[in-house]
Amino acid sequence: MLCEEKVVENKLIGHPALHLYKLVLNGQIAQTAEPGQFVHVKVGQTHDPLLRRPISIAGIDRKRGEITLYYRVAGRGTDLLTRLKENETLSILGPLGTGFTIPQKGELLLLAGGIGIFPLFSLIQAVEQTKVKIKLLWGGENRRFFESAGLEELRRIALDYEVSTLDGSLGTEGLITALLQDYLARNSRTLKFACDFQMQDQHILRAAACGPKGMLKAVTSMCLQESIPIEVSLEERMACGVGACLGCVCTVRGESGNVQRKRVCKDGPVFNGGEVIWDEEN
Amino acid sequence: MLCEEKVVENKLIGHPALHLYKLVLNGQIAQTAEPGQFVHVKVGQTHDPLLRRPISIAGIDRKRGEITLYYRVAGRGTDLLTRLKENETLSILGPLGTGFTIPQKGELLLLAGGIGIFPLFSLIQAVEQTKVKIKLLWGGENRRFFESAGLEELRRIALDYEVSTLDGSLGTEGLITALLQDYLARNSRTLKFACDFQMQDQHILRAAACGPKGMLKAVTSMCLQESIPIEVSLEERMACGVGACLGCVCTVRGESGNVQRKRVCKDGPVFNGGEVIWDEEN
Amino acid sequence: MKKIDLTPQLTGLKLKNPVIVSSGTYGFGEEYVSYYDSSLLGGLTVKGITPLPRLGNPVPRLAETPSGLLNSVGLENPGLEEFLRSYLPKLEKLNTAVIVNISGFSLDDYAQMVSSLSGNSCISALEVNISCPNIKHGGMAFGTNPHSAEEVIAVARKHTGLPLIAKLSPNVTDISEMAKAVASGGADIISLINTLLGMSIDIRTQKPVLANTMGGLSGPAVRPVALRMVYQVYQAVKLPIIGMGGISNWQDAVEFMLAGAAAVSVGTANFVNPMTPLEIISGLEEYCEQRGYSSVREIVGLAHR
Amino acid sequence: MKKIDLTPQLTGLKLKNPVIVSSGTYGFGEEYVSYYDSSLLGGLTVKGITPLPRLGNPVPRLAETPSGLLNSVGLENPGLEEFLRSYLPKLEKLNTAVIVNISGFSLDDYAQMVSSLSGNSCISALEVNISCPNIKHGGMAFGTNPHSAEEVIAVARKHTGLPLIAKLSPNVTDISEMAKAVASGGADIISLINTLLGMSIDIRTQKPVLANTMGGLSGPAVRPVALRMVYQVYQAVKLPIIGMGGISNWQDAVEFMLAGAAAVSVGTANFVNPMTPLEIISGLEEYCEQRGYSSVREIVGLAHR
Ligand SMILES: Cc1cc2nc3c(=O)[nH]c(=O)nc-3n(C[C@H](O)[C@H](O)[C@H](O)COP(=O)(O)OP(=O)(O)OC[C@H]3O[C@@H](n4cnc5c(N)ncnc54)[C@H](O)[C@@H]3O)c2cc1C
Ligand SMILES: Cc1cc2nc3c(=O)[nH]c(=O)nc-3n(C[C@H](O)[C@H](O)[C@H](O)COP(=O)(O)OP(=O)(O)OC[C@H]3O[C@@H](n4cnc5c(N)ncnc54)[C@H](O)[C@@H]3O)c2cc1C
Ligand SMILES: Cc1cc2nc3c(=O)[nH]c(=O)nc-3n(C[C@H](O)[C@H](O)[C@H](O)COP(=O)(O)O)c2cc1C
Ligand SMILES: Cc1cc2nc3c(=O)[nH]c(=O)nc-3n(C[C@H](O)[C@H](O)[C@H](O)COP(=O)(O)O)c2cc1C
Ligand code: FES
Ligand code: FES
Repeated sequence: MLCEEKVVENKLIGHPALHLYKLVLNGQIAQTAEPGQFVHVKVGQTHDPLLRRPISIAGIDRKRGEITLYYRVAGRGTDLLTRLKENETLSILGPLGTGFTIPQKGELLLLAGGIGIFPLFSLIQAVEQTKVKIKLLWGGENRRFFESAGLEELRRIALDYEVSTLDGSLGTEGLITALLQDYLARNSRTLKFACDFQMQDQHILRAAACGPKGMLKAVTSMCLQESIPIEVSLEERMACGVGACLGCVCTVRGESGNVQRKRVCKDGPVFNGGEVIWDEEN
Repeated sequence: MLCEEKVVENKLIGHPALHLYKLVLNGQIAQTAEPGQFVHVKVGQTHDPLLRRPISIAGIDRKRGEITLYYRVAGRGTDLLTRLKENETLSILGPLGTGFTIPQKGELLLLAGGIGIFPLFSLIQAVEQTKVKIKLLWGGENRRFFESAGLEELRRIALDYEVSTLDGSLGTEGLITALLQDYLARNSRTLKFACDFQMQDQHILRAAACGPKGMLKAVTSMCLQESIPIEVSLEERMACGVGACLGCVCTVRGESGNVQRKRVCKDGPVFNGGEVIWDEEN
Repeated sequence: MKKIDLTPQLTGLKLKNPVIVSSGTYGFGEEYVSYYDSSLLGGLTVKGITPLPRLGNPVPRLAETPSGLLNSVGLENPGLEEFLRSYLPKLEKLNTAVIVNISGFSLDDYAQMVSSLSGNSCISALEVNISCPNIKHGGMAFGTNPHSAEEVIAVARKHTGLPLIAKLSPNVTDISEMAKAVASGGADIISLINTLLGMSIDIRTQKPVLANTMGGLSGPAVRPVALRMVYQVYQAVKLPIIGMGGISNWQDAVEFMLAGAAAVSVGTANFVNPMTPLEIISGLEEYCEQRGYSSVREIVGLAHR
Repeated sequence: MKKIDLTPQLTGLKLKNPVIVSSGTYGFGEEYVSYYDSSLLGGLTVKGITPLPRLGNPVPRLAETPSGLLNSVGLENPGLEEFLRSYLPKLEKLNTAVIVNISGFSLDDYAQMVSSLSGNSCISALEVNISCPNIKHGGMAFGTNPHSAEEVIAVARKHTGLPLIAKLSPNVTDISEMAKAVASGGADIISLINTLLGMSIDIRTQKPVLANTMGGLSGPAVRPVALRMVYQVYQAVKLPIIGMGGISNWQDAVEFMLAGAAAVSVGTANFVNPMTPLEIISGLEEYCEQRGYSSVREIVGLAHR
């Protein structure tokens, strides 16, 4: 869908040095948006910057017709976005892509690296409506980052989470992989059990991850080793956002073992972690 | 000078369909600006549109440190300008160019075609401080145009003016050349007299004109025929605005009769009407 | 509103209107169907096909530049056979003229592809891409030398009765010479431009942004170059021209037609505003109407007067 | 702050820092003196000089395009004699390296100009423009054929001991070949790119916007093409390169140096922000400092690793 959405809110959140913004839009997108999908945003009025910018849908409020996006100012495009004022309109293409599977039973392990938390917000929102138990492991730089990027909100909804920071200023010191290792170790007996009786799918543990490529690669292999199915949300530079240009591909192993390309924008951004070939050189 | 001026006001004036705006800026420019000079305005934040846009200085208030610009939305650049809000800053190069001679004695005949009136506003402002008598002849499309482009203001300061409209909806029906012809006919005896006694320069009549090229050419030849010295303000597409690129030249006949180029941005925009070669083909 | 005749004059290629979408920017026609009815397009050019399937280049394949886009997709495509089996039947249903863009690495490649494709009634024309900058062999090499360009087109000509479009590379000293070469090779139509070879470097990593180092520049940035080449080719040869390169709105399309393009093609602009082709169609119609033309053909080449 | 050695490595041409302003975008050095002290520049290239005075092309000479500028100034200049008499003495006072850009219409023209200019101690280098797209004869014609390019440079070489810069046109199929040609002609330094040939049409008048029909495209739009050519020339020849084409800030300058430019030159960006050259100098300094380089020379060509 190509539409003009109205800006309800566009404001800096958290510490100014982190340049994180919350953007709430009112319009059509909310009606069909699903967790893990994204929108493709026209950030300027002229030919420079030329391309739209992909931003994940972090909140969906069908009743109000609102979606929430969180973005970090990364360059010229996102910088232009910050100038957008309430009641102005924004040209949006979306909702785009294939999002997360919403489990209806069992447990969902969420793995977020830095601002990789943003698309997971909408997943949390959706899963909260089900009986699925959520556990979030979230790695970030330091306490300031977490306080800026929405930790309060997770506390408010009493989500079960653990965080790690590089400098130990909050939670465990280290990377998210350390949190995950711990978690897997603590739960290995239960996991083993669930695994052996997979038919009792209320015990099934699934994982969903979003963050930098290196982290996704690591957590995927850790999860798969424990036979935990994992979905990963990938990022890639995009032009069309709809699957037409083949600019944003990732490499996957097809069912017959053959190497294939898939389009992050259309076939993803969420992929089955097991199919992704992380270190493609070709 | 390259400076960031603060926007005091930026608003549509007159009938919306004419897309005329008044822009008041506070900063350094006002201190040195002279009537007939212009500023070179950065209309966007990115590489598109690339170039600055030249806009005449229509009002100078040294006390307040304010200059006033009037602009018509002509394309993408001026359209972007309309979005500028109060208290935002605008990158300005200026004051640029060589402006009008400010007569200290005699009479000044002003000839304006359409929005060619804008640079003349600052000239009027300056000449009002002197003993010089001003007569304005102003041609435009119709009554609506005049009511939008500042006629009220001229009435308020009780300026001696005549207007012509293409459709006769205000003043004389026809072109400014008709007004000028009339004026010259009515004044030919006085003019003849002043001419014969040019040394008594309190009687000297000078003209200053701004408007479309065709009009400037016509009024220049009419004035010169009556030996009225005339200054014309030219327009040309500009890149640098400071004389460095040679993009904006006009063709003039030098004192020794040789054909030369002059730069509208630096040597002009105001030229001695007599030196301009209007139909250059080379 | 007077009815304007929108059909362009393109030797043998019949289109409803002169607005085509460009190869590589429109997939195989499926991606934009939810945005508008593709049958409104003058024609649709599919992603470049090669004899065998290709994975294309590694990512990053895209880099944004001022008013431009660098891409190094590298002709990722399912290959001729799979195209015929899986994609062509779907394309047929779109009810618009289908132009198949082909690339090869040898003369035999072109001969083979042209022959296999020619049997299909749902293909309206073949566009021979001798100008892809993103592959090591073949591709642009054919398109920067007039002799090999002529040869490729001549081989293709021998194997098809379909309208044959030669797509030229802008990365040449003399575009007129290239146009003359493909004209004598037997092309019916010339399309131009493909992308300009460019690159971008990440100053943080100190490496080229594109995994493939260089890529093809498209978008509004290249429009002045594309327009100039259309203008030159119009003077050099009698063949009809499909103009492209940075066309983003109807005004741009009019510029290209005034320069001599019989039809225009929209590429990168689809990414920014998918409705661009339709907006161009109605803009062209209105431009003609307001100026009293009864057919878009009347404005072709007017800038040469 | 550690002191970074900013002097570039340019055979025979000694500059304080690697930031030059480009020919045709800086007049004869007078226009920007009120904005900053020109002695801060690495060097200043004057508007192209021809043997005789030229009025240049009629107006309009300028057309804005997306992120680009078309110009068809057509080498308006006072001619060699007047340049030596009236302009050079003033340039000398600016206390920066003066590079004189020259254009001719025959080999003799170049020989004559090079000889007359070589006697002047205040000229730091000669830049031979074999790439101007805005004049009918000579100009770009020399710069699109490797043989005549080599010849022009060889003739110039014979008549001067000054550092000789060959300025290349981007309007060629193979920039490496041109670079090799001017290298064997005896150039000390290669500068590139001059402007890309382009055009623009006014859809209201249905005529080209520029009175001269075509013009040269410069500005950010051409940067990816310019950068690619610098990268290619760096691989093709050993000569130092002055990189230009769309450089608008220090990040762009770093890109060009990583691609292989020993120095950079700022053209169109001066029009948008006259302070650009100075901002680039301090940006380069900071980039080097933050990354632990002690000289800007260390970053030249790093993207080739
Ligand atoms: C599916 C998807 C979802 C995303 N969701 C979010 C989100 O919710 N919040 C958020 O802050 N960011 C998100 N991003 C990243 C965001 O798109 C980039 O930060 C943004 O495009 C940078 O644009 P810029 O103009 O500010 O930076 P520039 O560096 O000026 O961008 C230059 C070019 O690089 C591209 N680019 C740069 N970084 C990235 C990147 N990481 N991914 C893709 N393209 C990039 C831009 O699109 C542009 O074409 C997402 C990216 C993808 C692919
Ligand atoms: C010395 C001078 C003083 C001027 N003073 C005023 C003024 O006080 N008020 C006002 O409304 N306009 C004035 N103009 C005209 C004004 O500069 C143009 O209308 C404006 O540049 C158009 O830009 P745009 O982006 O809106 O239009 P576009 O058509 O998008 O502009 C495209 C390009 O053409 C150039 N261009 C288009 N029209 C003109 C023109 N008439 N003159 C010069 N360049 C043009 C633009 O600068 C730009 O490079 C003046 C022009 C000059 C040269
Ligand atoms: C992502 C992308 C992929 C492309 N793939 C092809 C291709 O497969 N075959 C081809 O002939 N041209 C290809 N092109 C070139 C376009 O068809 C077109 O010639 C060029 O982009 C200029 O037009 P534009 O500026 O409107 O995009 C591709 C362009 C882009 C941007
Ligand atoms: C208005 C203008 C005039 C120019 N005149 C000359 C010239 O006289 N001689 C020359 O070698 N290059 C000339 N150039 C080319 C520039 O020196 C430079 O090579 C080109 O503009 C690319 O750099 P840029 O994108 O930074 O402007 C001119 C460029 C412009 C924009
Ligand atoms: S961005 Fe075009 S295919 Fe994904
Ligand atoms: S605009 Fe550059 S010389 Fe006048």
